[in-house]
Amino acid sequence: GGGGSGDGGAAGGGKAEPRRGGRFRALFTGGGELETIDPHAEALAIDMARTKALFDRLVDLDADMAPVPRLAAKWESNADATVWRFTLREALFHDGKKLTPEDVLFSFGRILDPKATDHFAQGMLSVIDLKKSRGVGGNTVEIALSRPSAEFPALLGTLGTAVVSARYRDPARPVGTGAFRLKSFRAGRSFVAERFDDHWDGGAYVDELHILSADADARGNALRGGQAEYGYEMTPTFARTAAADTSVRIVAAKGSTAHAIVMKCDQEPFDDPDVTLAFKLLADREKLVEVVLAGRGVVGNDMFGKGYQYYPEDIPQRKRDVAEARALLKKTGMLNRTLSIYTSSAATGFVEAATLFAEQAADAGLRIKVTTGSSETYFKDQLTKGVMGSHRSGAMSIPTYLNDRLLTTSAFNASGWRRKDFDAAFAKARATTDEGERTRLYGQLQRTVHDEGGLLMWGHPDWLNAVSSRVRGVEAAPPNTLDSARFDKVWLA
Amino acid sequence: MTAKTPLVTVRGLTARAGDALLLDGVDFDLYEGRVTALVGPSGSGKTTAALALLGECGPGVRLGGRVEAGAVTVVDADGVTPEAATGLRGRLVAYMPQHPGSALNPARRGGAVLAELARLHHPGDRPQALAAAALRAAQLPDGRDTRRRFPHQFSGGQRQRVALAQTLVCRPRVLVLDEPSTGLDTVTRMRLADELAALARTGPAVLLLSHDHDLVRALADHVVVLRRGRVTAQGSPADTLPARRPVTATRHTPTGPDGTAVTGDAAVTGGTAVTGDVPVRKGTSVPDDASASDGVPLLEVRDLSAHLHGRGRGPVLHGVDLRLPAGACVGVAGLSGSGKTTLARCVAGLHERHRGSVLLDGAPLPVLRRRSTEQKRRVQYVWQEVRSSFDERRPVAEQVARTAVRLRGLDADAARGEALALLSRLGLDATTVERRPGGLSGGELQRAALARAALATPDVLVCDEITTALDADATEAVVAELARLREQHGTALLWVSHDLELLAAVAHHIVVIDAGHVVETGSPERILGAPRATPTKELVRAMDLGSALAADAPAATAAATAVSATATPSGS
Amino acid sequence: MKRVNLPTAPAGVALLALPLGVALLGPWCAEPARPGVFAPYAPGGGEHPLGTDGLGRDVLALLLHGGRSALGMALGAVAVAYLVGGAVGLLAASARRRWADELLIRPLDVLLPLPTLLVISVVAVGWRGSPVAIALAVAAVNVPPVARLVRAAALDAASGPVTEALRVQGESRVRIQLDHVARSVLSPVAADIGTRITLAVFLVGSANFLGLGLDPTAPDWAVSISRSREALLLQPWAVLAPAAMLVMFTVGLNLLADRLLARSRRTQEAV
Amino acid sequence: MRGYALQRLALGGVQLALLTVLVFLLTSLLPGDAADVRNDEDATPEQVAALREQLGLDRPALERFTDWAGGVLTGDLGTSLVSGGPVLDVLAGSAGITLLLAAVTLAVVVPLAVLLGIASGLREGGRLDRAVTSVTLALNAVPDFVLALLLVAGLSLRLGWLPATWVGVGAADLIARPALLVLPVGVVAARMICLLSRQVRAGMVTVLRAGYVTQARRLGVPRRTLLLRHVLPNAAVPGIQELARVGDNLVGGVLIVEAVFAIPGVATALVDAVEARDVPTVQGLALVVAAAALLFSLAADLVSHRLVPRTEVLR
Ligand SMILES: Nc1ncnc2c1ncn2[C@@H]1O[C@H](COP(=O)(O)OP(=O)(O)OP(=O)(O)O)[C@@H](O)[C@H]1O
Ligand SMILES: Nc1ncnc2c1ncn2[C@@H]1O[C@H](COP(=O)(O)OP(=O)(O)OP(=O)(O)O)[C@@H](O)[C@H]1O
Ligand SMILES: [Mg+2]
Ligand SMILES: [Mg+2]
Repeated sequence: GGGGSGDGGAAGGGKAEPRRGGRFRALFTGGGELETIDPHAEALAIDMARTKALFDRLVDLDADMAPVPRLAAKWESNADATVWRFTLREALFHDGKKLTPEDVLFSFGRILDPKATDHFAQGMLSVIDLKKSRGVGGNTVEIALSRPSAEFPALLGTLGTAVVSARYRDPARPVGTGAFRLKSFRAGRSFVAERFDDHWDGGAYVDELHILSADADARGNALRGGQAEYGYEMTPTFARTAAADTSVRIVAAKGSTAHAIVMKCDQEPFDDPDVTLAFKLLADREKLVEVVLAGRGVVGNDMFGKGYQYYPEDIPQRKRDVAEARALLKKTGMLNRTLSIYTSSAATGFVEAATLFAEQAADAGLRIKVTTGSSETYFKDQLTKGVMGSHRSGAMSIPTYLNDRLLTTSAFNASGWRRKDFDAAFAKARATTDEGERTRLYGQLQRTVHDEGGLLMWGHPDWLNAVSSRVRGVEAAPPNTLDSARFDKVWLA
Repeated sequence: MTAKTPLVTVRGLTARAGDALLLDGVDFDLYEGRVTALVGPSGSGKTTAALALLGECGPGVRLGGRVEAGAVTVVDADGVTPEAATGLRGRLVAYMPQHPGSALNPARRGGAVLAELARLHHPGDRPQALAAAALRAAQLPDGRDTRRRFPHQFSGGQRQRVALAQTLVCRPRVLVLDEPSTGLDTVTRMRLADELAALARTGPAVLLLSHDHDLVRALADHVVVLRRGRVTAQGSPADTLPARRPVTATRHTPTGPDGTAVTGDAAVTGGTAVTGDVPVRKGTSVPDDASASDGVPLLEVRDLSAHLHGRGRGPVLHGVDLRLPAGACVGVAGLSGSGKTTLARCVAGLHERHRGSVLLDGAPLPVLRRRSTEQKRRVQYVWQEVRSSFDERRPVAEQVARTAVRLRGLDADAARGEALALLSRLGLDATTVERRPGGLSGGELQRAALARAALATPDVLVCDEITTALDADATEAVVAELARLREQHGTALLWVSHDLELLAAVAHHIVVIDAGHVVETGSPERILGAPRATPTKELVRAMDLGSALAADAPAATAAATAVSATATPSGS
Repeated sequence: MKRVNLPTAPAGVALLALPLGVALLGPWCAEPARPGVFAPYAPGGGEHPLGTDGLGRDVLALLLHGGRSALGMALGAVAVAYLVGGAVGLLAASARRRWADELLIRPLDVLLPLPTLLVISVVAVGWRGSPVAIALAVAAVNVPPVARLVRAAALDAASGPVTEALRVQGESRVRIQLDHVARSVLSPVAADIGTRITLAVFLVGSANFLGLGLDPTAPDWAVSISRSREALLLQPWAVLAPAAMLVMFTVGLNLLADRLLARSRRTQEAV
Repeated sequence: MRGYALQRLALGGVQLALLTVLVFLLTSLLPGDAADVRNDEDATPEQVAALREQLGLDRPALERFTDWAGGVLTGDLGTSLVSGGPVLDVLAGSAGITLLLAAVTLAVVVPLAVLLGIASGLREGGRLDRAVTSVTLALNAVPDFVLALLLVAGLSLRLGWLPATWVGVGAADLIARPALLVLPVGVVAARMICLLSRQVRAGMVTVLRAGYVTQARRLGVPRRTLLLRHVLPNAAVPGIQELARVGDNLVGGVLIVEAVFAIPGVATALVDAVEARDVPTVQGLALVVAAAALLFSLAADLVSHRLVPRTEVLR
């Protein structure tokens, strides 16, 4: 399973009783003025950590990216997965009012507001037919969809889907059901929240939660200097340094996200699957993981979502085979060609991986030039620039990944993978209500990508968080899941 | 007097620079209340000897022998004694340097420094009063204006006196003055001499270093003559100084186009002064201005006004007219700060902020930047403050020779040959001029500057105080060289000088400037014999220092236009 | 007068020679450091005396290849700044017309208060990883101060009596400029050039350190320092070796500049 | 003097105006705009376009600039494209800390550098001079980013004497824990002290050899007075001119320090704004930083003008 274990298990230490009290300071990569606590506009990890403290979702994702109940205690759909009923828990908002179906419908309405350009869940939740959706009784909401979606509950566990009170207007004065209540927030700087004692899930242990922006170096230094209790997304090098330091502990979720080199299948020479296959055979994945991820990660098999729900475990791991690659390259006339790979330092490891891969490709007589571009606009530029590029993906469910990255209509189709039959097969899988059948269908889609696609997904880095030695109750979890950056269950020994 | 113990004794003083012996066993004493003069040709070692009294010497120079001042041994056989200087400076011995320009702090107002020095050496007395007395003694008007000026806001002669005032305000027991009269007009010089004589009577020993034999005669009780670093004579002025000889010079007189002499003297018209004389060419009397077409002078200045700042602010000259026929010499005289240098610089094309015109052969002469090579050759200029006009990084001879290369098209060797010949006629040997400017004495450099200009064989040579640092022999050499120039090339001279006697000898016509106006013009005989304007009268009366001092001048009144009203301090 | 008796000149030359030599000759002494050949951040010893960096590249090989950009960009930038700024400064000082002077120097005055950091970051962000662009940006921010310095020094010389005398002597403008004015400008320039190169090295280094410069895998010294700083305690040589190179270069440069200055002052005194 | 000051001020105004044009041009040369940057992988082109329209980025550049410039004249620095709030808020949020850092740094640098410079310049070649010269020379040669790294590693992480970052530090903490200031100020100050004291020393050495100092000494002016009244005013000029350039040094040094110690100051805000293509914020911050630097150099010019009045004579 993807929800691997931390270096010391679930960072629990002994089985001591949780203690209340204390101040908990968590550090995240900051986004300056871009940071927000509007739960529907959240984009950065630090935003999500903050909104997670203030708000709850109907549904969240577990370490396998499977939906787990939160504000919705349970759910069911009609036969063709076009109408979903969610039964709400008894929960109180920070203003003391009870959670009602109206709040849920208001939240969806707010998310889908066409005037709001920064509500990223808009695309995904556009299947909701708000006019036909309604509250049923005091504690049930019925959501109508415009097309069948068997994945609908999982969609509600993604970015920008938190439930807000119908009285929520000003993002600076959040009204949520979360375990913490806002005290102060300044974008790019600090966020202070206090425990909300009436939380439906029993509430938090720590009195005060600080979520602060700091870059990787500062996070490391602050943790080691006792100026913080939690650091999100630490580097493998820090993990190595911390091994010698008793005051800091690493909590690692195994192979949580994905790193890839993409080849654009709609462009010469990668419109020939033999070429893409040759490239995939050239990569020395172990080496890439060892160097780029400093050994903190698992080897990838050219498919997204290793360990997640719907991942086809039966497809054999692809191995390096330079001879075979050479043969393929020769056959396609690619030997001694010079290609360039477009990358940037938008994410750690991009340039490094590209450089290293270029080095490995040279073993088969391929020359690959590494071109670095602007990091701020990289993800957009990559779509139009170069035939190869760097690609990474955060943690998300496999259907979401397929939907967002591999359909003809996907905005961020990094590998230029556009096939009508693939789109159709996906639509069919999504509408399939039988879980076994759906798993099989998704598995087939993944296999196609593995064999013919332009994704050279070489590794899944461990997700490394660090806590100071006093901290208990931090679970190892992939990002974007329920237990990631979740602070209502942490306590200080 | 011999009964008195000397305040300063100098015995067997030597100074060496490398192999050269700058001073060779110099002996002299200074007594309270007595003025001792150190005279000798330029480069004989006067400044070097005077500095030794303070235990100072130039770079690379070693002192030997023995110097005692008060009870302190300043120099002994091993050179300068380390603790020597501290106690005696300012209080016991005060020195006024030969080049006062660099001795003034550019960042401080004159008055502040004076008050500070007064407070320092005479804490009991009122500093302002002492400062005022020192300014007056140095012949500067004591006013807020003078005190608040920064050094760069004074004329050359004024700066000299500011430095003098700083020395005087210390009221030391030994006063060493290195060429105090250079750059002073006769009136000021006279008053200064008067003041120094009075000062010496009140106590301090004075060591006077000067080329100005008149001043020495008037002031000194005892004269030490230096020649090539040796004392060649000591005694009273009458015994030691050569007899006062008149300046022998062939006067520059205008020449006609055919080279014949033009007689008559009113080649110049003054804005205010009117002369009855008219220029006469070839024996024919021709009306002055009306005949411009007929007798175009070589150089003509018409209605020239000059100012310090843009748009006519800070006027220095007002409507000056001047005519300089070929081969003539026009002398420019006037009190210090009256605007002589400014006039000279306008003619040379260096002072660009002016109105009116300068004509050469009737054609307008633009500012220097727009002059052709030929125009540059025809008009040359010798600076008043020569030291700053030489590039301190290159040997003097090389700098002098360039003129012939650039303006006369000679090749480098020929130019160098001519330059060395000219320099040696002026008394500078080849080894001296191979040094850089810093290694030449003030007088040596002054002659080199003249050589630099003369090498162009100009038609008009503008000389701004070119003999101030020269002894009689050197002056004679200079005058002779200028005469040669005229004979061989018909060069005309515009000669700015405070030395009226010299002007009388060389100039065929004299212009007197006061506060930027021409107040009088005429032949030397007339100007010196029957001056009409008040400034002229004063200048002339003060000319012969001896008689002037005897007559004394309690009458010398507020006419002290030492700090001219034209000058407005620009910083504030 | 006594003078600073540090072993300045030889020490300066020696200090300067090492980084310069490494920068110039280094690329010929070793193959470019290949990534992934060794374990990342391996400590020094044996085959790689200075250990490896985060990409498993030999630090020594990186060092040998990283000087060219680290010093080259700075030196190039200062050279360009002096070429442009010096020319503008000399031209402005020698302008016959005041408006010509103003026209030349005022636009540069406008650039003077432009925060260096802003220019560098904009250029570095806009032309990510281009050494030429960064060097030009560093040059651009240096042009105004250089032009002003040269102009002031030249104006001092050009308005002095020496220049007047040369003009009266009929020396050509070009010769006055080159011979006298440029020579008088030389000593302030010599004084300035040492500091300016140091500043340029630091500026380029800072940009790279902040991730605004070359791409993060470049062997450049400053990039190496920035990249390996997280491993300062794991593999100190990855940071200290390039840092030492930079420091040696600047110390040597300053020693030498001080020495030259002292000498030029002495020759001026000893006439 | 007053005329000179007014002239300089007027020039400063023109400089600032042209500067904003330049900054606008520079930032518009950057690839991508705020709408491109603000959206990550998941935004649809429609969303980007909508955002662009909402931010007003679809309007012509000239119009955006004139709008902004008009606002500045009325004291309104515009609206941040990122936060949607006034640029003034961004400024207010970051300027305080930077100002404090700069002020403390200057308060440390100026007296120390002047003292060191005077002391070593007075006895050129003496033991103190040699010591100071060597130390400043060496320290001056260490890039601030290296110095910062080494100090943090040594003093904070190894020895634990001083805090290593400012993460989570508010204004109140600074007063309670002045130790926070030690490392950042030390790093910025180190090189500035070196630069400044070397200038002061050089000024001292030159002036001590000038004819007027020799003459003042000859006239018996005692050491103290000589130093204070005759030497210092002239010797200070190069130092003050150096100080005028300090504005830029300070910004550069502060940026490094802000990056290393995670200090949320102006420099960080500026770099963030550039990366986010938040043009109004970049312009506002650049304007303020440039104005500060201008004022600084104006003050330095006025002081040196006052000290050595001759400077005005040069054209
Ligand atoms: N640093 C030096 N090295 C070598 N020779 C020097 C140096 N300084 C001066 N001299 C020479 O020493 C001689 C004496 O110079 P000094 O300045 O004492 O002359 P002076 O009598 O004051 O002349 P003047 O009346 O022209 O001022 C001159 O010939 C000069 O060239
Ligand atoms: N920068 C300045 N600021 C103020 N006044 C000045 C400045 N330069 C010159 N002056 C004044 O201009 C007047 C004319 O100066 P100029 O040098 O022409 O006098 P001069 O007749 O040559 O005097 P001297 O015989 O003392 O050399 C003087 O009164 C002087 O004080
Ligand atoms: Mg002399
Ligand atoms: Mg004069």
